[in-house]
Amino acid sequence: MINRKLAKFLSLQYVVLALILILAAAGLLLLPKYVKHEGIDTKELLSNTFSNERYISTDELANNIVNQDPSFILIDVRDSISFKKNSLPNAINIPLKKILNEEASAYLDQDQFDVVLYSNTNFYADQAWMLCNRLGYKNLRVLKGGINEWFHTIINPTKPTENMPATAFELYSFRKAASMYFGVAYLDAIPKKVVKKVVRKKVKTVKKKKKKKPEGGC
Amino acid sequence: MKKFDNTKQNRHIYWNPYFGGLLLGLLIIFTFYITGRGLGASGAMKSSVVAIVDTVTPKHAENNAYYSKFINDDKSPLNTWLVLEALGVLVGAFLSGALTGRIKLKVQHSPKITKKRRLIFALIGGILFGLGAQIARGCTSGAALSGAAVLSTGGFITMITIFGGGYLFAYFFRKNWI
Amino acid sequence: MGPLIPNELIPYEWNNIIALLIGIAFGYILEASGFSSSRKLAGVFYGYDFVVLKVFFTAAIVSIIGLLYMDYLGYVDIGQLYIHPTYLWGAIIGGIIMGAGFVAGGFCPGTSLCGVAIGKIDAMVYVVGIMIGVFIFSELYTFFEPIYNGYFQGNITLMDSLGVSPFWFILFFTIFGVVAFAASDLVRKRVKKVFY
Amino acid sequence: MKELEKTKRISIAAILAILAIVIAVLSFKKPKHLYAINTKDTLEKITTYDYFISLDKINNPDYVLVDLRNQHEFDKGHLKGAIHVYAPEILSEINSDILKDLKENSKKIILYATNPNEAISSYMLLYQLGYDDIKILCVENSYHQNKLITKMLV
Repeated sequence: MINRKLAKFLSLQYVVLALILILAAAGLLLLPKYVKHEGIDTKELLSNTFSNERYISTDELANNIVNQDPSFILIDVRDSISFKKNSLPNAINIPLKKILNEEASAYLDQDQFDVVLYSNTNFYADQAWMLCNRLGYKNLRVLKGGINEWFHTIINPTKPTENMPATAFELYSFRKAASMYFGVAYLDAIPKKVVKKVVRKKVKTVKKKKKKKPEGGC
Repeated sequence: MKKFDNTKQNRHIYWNPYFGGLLLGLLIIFTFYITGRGLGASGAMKSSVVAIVDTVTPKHAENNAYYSKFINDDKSPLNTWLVLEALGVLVGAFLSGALTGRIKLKVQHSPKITKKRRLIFALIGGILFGLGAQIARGCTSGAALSGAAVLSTGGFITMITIFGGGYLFAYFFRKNWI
Repeated sequence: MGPLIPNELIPYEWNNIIALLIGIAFGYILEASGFSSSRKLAGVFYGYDFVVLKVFFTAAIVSIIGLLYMDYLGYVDIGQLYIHPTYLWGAIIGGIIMGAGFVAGGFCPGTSLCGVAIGKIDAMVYVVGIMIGVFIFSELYTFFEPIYNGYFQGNITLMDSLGVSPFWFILFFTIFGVVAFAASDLVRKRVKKVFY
Repeated sequence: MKELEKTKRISIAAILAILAIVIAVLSFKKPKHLYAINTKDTLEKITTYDYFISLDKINNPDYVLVDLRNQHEFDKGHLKGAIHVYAPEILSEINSDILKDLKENSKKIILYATNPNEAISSYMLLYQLGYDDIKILCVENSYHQNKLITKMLV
């Protein structure tokens, strides 16, 4: 007698277990469909966009170049013609159209170097920055004002008038020294021994190991 | 249910298979979640064979197309994920066997056949399985189970053909089991 | 977050330790479910003990459902996981040979390791057999190479080859599994009892 | 088959599993703002499609001017009929509702800030969120004795 009752109870339990399993599988069907989006969350992108360490000022960049700081790469997002005309020393040219290509990602998607994007103003550089940031590339920065700003401030800095504060004078002298470093000759400068312009050796970018694809198999 | 007479021999009580299956399923999910790959077993045997051949005749291992795939000078062939996992399987099985008192050096065979015949068929089965596992690039736990977990077509084909093949040849080996 | 180690959320050095831990859990579950006894394993082919079918099917169903839920909720990205590659004839011919090996020897590599761990000499012989099989394959590799590398269709999933949505597939697969479990109990009642 | 009779553990495990699934699904909030277009298409579109609009073409009933500057600048002076959406809070509740119903009754959104360089990042964000009918006013805003002067850029 007990065996039959036990067997009936057991089969009831197994029916319940089977139902739980089918319910879990069917539950998948009831979930509302939504397209999984590519890239980091929009809120995060927004906060990155308006965070202050997104831009790098021309003075800061000039300071880095003068001190031969090797930890960053300059990437010009303009097309190759304007890149050949004039660009920053040791810059790499990745036109905006090719920013998402495979070989471009070797330079952008790595965390050994800081990446400084620039274009004439920071218009196209911002576009490149937004796309790369959405894909989760790390430590990208945009040169504030781009090449135009670079010329206005570093290559021929505006002479501060007398009533400007002392800091403007210090800034001006720094900028003048920087421009001399970049080969701008000044008439009134006493011709002291011209510092041999040390051209920074080409930055050998260590390609980041490909994101580790899970090797598997048995 | 007739009471078994040889309770001592049959005292080991196993888990409910559905409980074992559920835990195995969760383990596969956990493995994929952490390492991005599934389980495996025959890969460990492959690595050990490669290691043996590499130590015994390194020259031969170098120019054989198959061995050279798994030999790289900085790491010994035994230093792969699967070999460690296989060691874990040995430890885990020993643990479970010890807890339920199943550790005993013996040959398990059907009363109708001799121990020698059982060992011979185990060897033949092993050779066949080793060969098949290399051709299909995976065994039941590597290709079939882990492949099925991510709905890979190859995984399902392997699972179907393993059990299909088994049922196909079951008639020929029935003397060993029933 | 997706697979943690490939996404560098867990440093790569942990890979080996995790392999060991997973192996221990895998071995424990297999052995506790009775997969270390070859006669219990062979039962699936002769109908007296369907433990292999039950554990195997439940594990497959639970893992598919689990991964699909986690993929939906964003915890794991199935696209980054290792999908077993599909070599059509390699899988078919290899599968049939493995099936024969399974029914002849009563073990598969994972379960044979469990058998070795608890002292089964036939399991040890089986593992030696597997090694010999691998050795034969490697020596005759040039002969097996066309099947081994041929008919490669990429790491495709059932969605690509059958064009069915994964949710519908897993529902049918689950129902098929439950029916198989019920059928296996009926078959076991009718088949001659085997004590082991 | 004595192991089939031991169902205590499997029942508990099954109930725990189904509970875990139910809790995970209920606690899951679909992310509110989803990208509507992936990065490759965005790049293709922005390098070909012209997103500028000049000052004289904006007197059209279904063009809506959106000022991205902060509240203070907006109060000091803004273009006629412009609504104020501060750029860093573009995804906030109110702003996304405003933009959503602008999009519903198919209004063309024209963004402007002190200069196009400021507006480009908001433009990129909104464009990728699916607001494809959107343009940037290429204009330079400056103040002379706090009266707004908008200078047309070429």
